[in-house]
Amino acid sequence: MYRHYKRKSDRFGVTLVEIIVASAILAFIGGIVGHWFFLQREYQGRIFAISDAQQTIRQASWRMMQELRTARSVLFPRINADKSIRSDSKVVFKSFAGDVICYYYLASEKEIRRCKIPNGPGVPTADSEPVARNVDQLAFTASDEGNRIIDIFMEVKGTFGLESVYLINE
Amino acid sequence: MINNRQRNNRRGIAIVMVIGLVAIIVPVLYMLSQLGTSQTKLAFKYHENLLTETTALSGSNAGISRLRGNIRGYQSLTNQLIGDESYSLTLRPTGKGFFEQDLYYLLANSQIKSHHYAIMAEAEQFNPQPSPPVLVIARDYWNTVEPYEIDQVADVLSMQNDRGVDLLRLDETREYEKNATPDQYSTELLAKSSMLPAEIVPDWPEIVENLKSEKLSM
Amino acid sequence: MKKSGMSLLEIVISISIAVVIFIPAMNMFSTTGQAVFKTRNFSFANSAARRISQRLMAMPYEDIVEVPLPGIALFDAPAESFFAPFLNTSGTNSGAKNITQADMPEFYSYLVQHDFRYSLSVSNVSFGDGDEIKSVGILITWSENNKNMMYRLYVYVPSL
Amino acid sequence: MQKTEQKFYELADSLLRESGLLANRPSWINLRQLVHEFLPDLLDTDCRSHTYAILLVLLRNPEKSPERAKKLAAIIESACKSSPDELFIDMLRQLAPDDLTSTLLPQIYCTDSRGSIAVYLAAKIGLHVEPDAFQYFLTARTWQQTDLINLAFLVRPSEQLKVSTILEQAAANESSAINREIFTEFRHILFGEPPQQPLLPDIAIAASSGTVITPAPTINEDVSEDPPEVNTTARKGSSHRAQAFSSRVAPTTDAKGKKDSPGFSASILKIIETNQSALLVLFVITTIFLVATGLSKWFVSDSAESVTPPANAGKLPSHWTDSATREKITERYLAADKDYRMGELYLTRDRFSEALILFEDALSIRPDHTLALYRAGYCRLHIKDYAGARTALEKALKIDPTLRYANLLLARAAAAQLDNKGAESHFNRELELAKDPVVAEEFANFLHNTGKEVEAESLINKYQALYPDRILILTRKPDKSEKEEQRQ
Repeated sequence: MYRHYKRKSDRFGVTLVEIIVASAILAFIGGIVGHWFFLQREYQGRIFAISDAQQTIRQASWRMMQELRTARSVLFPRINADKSIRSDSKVVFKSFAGDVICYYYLASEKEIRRCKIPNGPGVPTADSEPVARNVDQLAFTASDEGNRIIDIFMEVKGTFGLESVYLINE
Repeated sequence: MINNRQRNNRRGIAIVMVIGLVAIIVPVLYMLSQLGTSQTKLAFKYHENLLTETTALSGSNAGISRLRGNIRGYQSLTNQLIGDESYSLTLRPTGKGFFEQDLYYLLANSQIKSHHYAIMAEAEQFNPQPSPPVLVIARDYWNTVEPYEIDQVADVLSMQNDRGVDLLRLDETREYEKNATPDQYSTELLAKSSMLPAEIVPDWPEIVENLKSEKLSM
Repeated sequence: MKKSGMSLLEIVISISIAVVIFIPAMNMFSTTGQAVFKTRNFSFANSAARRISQRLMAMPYEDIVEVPLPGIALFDAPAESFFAPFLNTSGTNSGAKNITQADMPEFYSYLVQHDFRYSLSVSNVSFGDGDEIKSVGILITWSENNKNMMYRLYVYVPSL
Repeated sequence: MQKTEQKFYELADSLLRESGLLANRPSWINLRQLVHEFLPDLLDTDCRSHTYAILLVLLRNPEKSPERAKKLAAIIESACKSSPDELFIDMLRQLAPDDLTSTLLPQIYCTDSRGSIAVYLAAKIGLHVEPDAFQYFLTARTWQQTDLINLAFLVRPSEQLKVSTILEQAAANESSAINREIFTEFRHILFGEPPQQPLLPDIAIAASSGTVITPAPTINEDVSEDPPEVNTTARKGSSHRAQAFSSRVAPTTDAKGKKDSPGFSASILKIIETNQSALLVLFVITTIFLVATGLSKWFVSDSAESVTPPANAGKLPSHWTDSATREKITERYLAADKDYRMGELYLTRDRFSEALILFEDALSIRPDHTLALYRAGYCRLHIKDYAGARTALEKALKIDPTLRYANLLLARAAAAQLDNKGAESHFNRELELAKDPVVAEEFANFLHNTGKEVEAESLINKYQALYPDRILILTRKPDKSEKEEQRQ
């Protein structure tokens, strides 16, 4: 006879109070975690920025270094008349194949771009894609009389990149 | 005494905490840790890239030093060391020059994990004096990050072909320089000024001047 | 009758679990932060060493001499060292900039903060008649979380 | 009409104060007459309390009539929504067990407060149910501890063991963990030390905050018996209070309405009280979070603002950590390294004897310099000091068993000493470290020259398949003179 009264649906019910308690706790934890996240985002943002900056510096440096490495002569910048070093936001050199290559900093776009000027007939062509983006500062420095050393100094969001390339070809 | 409702509440809280931990914190921390690891990996890869290059360059210098010491003939040296890194060196004779000097392909290669760097150059070793050092002229260095085996004839041929494309273009530019008078040469280059990016234009005359002063004449 | 609520043991266990989970988790985060900052220093040391290695190729052979530890600081470096003068956008020597507080404050503070220095360990072998070869160990040292770090790069430089 | 009603309540009160079975009490006849003559359907909707309502039903409807059962059920269901008073409980005791099983027991299945109060009432009036009924009760809804204790009163003391056995079996066949748990808990309650009297459910306390209901001092175990002799003064007091309560509460019969206003803060307090420990844990976790936030801020901060150099700036530390290999670097380490590199410089010119001196120098500073050991072995091999070479190389391999080419040099040394077996094992070990085609080719040539053509052939084929781009060939052993010519 008792079987008659059995109501299965009641067995796993959740009461309003339980829901309120659960959501209060969830909100509490959520609030704490949210607060924590908010604080961490600042650092996370910095970390991401540094991380991106490093990647930008590495890629741009490697790209420029590889072409400069086998280049034959740096045309610009060259040391000053009084033999002091000279820096500029662009570098122009004669490549392995004898053409004139230029890497230059486009301050308005914060980009490094590359341009190839044929040593002979033909028109200069600029690469469609920049070598690097979000570059805050770029300086190429000539420091030797033989025009075979070029220093690269780059700043991306507070991260600094330093490179030098020695031209192995005459 | 723990009644059922309390037990359910506690179970609920426990579940909420576990879900909170697993669903929010763990993935975020995992992501962050990945960021750290990936950054370190990238930095290491770049470091290895640069290290292979420096090591290959040192290997090439060691090769020149060998030629100056008049250690001649077909050489294939693996596991030469600089610091903790190793390089391979191959001197491949290619014949005799005008002045009876020996001609070589000087090949140096370094490999760290998956990073390769090979430097190839032409080297001329002049006839040995009674004793070393011998005059050595190395030129037309060419580099590649392709995983060539510098002690394999086939790979060296491939490297030569790759380099040949650039050398052909070099011949063209050299021809052009040689055949033009200095004034012609500078005028033609200055004419390109209007087609250059604005950033280069102000310094273009200086650059052309430098080009002109280094123009090949013969 | 049992007492309502959790027992002390349960509380202790739950707190320990919380601590066990959160402390390493927090460490994980700070490790990540540290890893990125460490990586930045590592990359910088790497490029500083490369800068020196490349300049060694162009400088007079006899000028390549030992620089003993603790080495020369990259900031406020003496003239004619690898890092001074650093930039010069003017046409004369007077416009040269060094890595000093006045000339390059941000870069300077980064280098000072970690006390970046360089040393050179030079091994020289002479085979006679000016035929020499040097193996140069470029040592970049810096301080990171009170730890002394070192980056080493070796390069062969032959005499010409 | 009002007068008649008043008369009814007065007569009813005196009836309730009398003792004996309801129908045998002196006022019963008068009251019944009054109801039948003057109150045919009055008070059906606005009876002062559930006690009077039940009395009314009993007076009007004959025993075992379906109408009586239906009306009783409605009254009891309504009564279970509020806190029961003693008078009402006494009234229930007057009902036949049949009436109760069909009216009160079904309420036990209700998930809300009705279920709890129904159990309490059933326990209070000493109702007993069959042993096999409990498993259905227990699985029908979630049970509070208080309800379970009250439910235990519904088990006849003589049938406790039987109920326990039934529940044990039911638990064994039960798939739900919650149900199994509840069965076990109920069995524990049955055999534990039960309280002397049924416990008023929690819900009733919350709902009727402030009202005290005096429980009966003793419990009558048998329903069919006459109501027990009770202290009349106590009864009076309780009935008065109950009356006061019911008159105050009666107009708002809606249970929810009652709960809302005064009960809300109380229920919050209750939640906090009951979850005290969980909240404590939360508090601790929060603290850890906040502390950790501070810590991580400190860890991560790389304040670019500070221009102060580290305390140890410019001083010579005892050691450095290699940023790439994590090795500990001391000045001693660097001194050994310098000698070792000088040795390498001599090797660029194949000057093995001079190089060896430098490698030995390095080893005198740092005897565990693996590469110096390897190089010392290499030099000794070239100056034909095979025994010395083997010692150095074996030492290097002992420090770093994965060192490449050391086994190859050992193989060469063994081959030079005509120890073909030793050479083979070293070649094999080298190939285990890395499947180097150059080593394989050398090994194959060694096998070929020592007369093991078949092995040489199979080795070369194996490596040729591994490295299809390379050309691996078996050559005749080169003459001494040829080798010398290469060196020149």
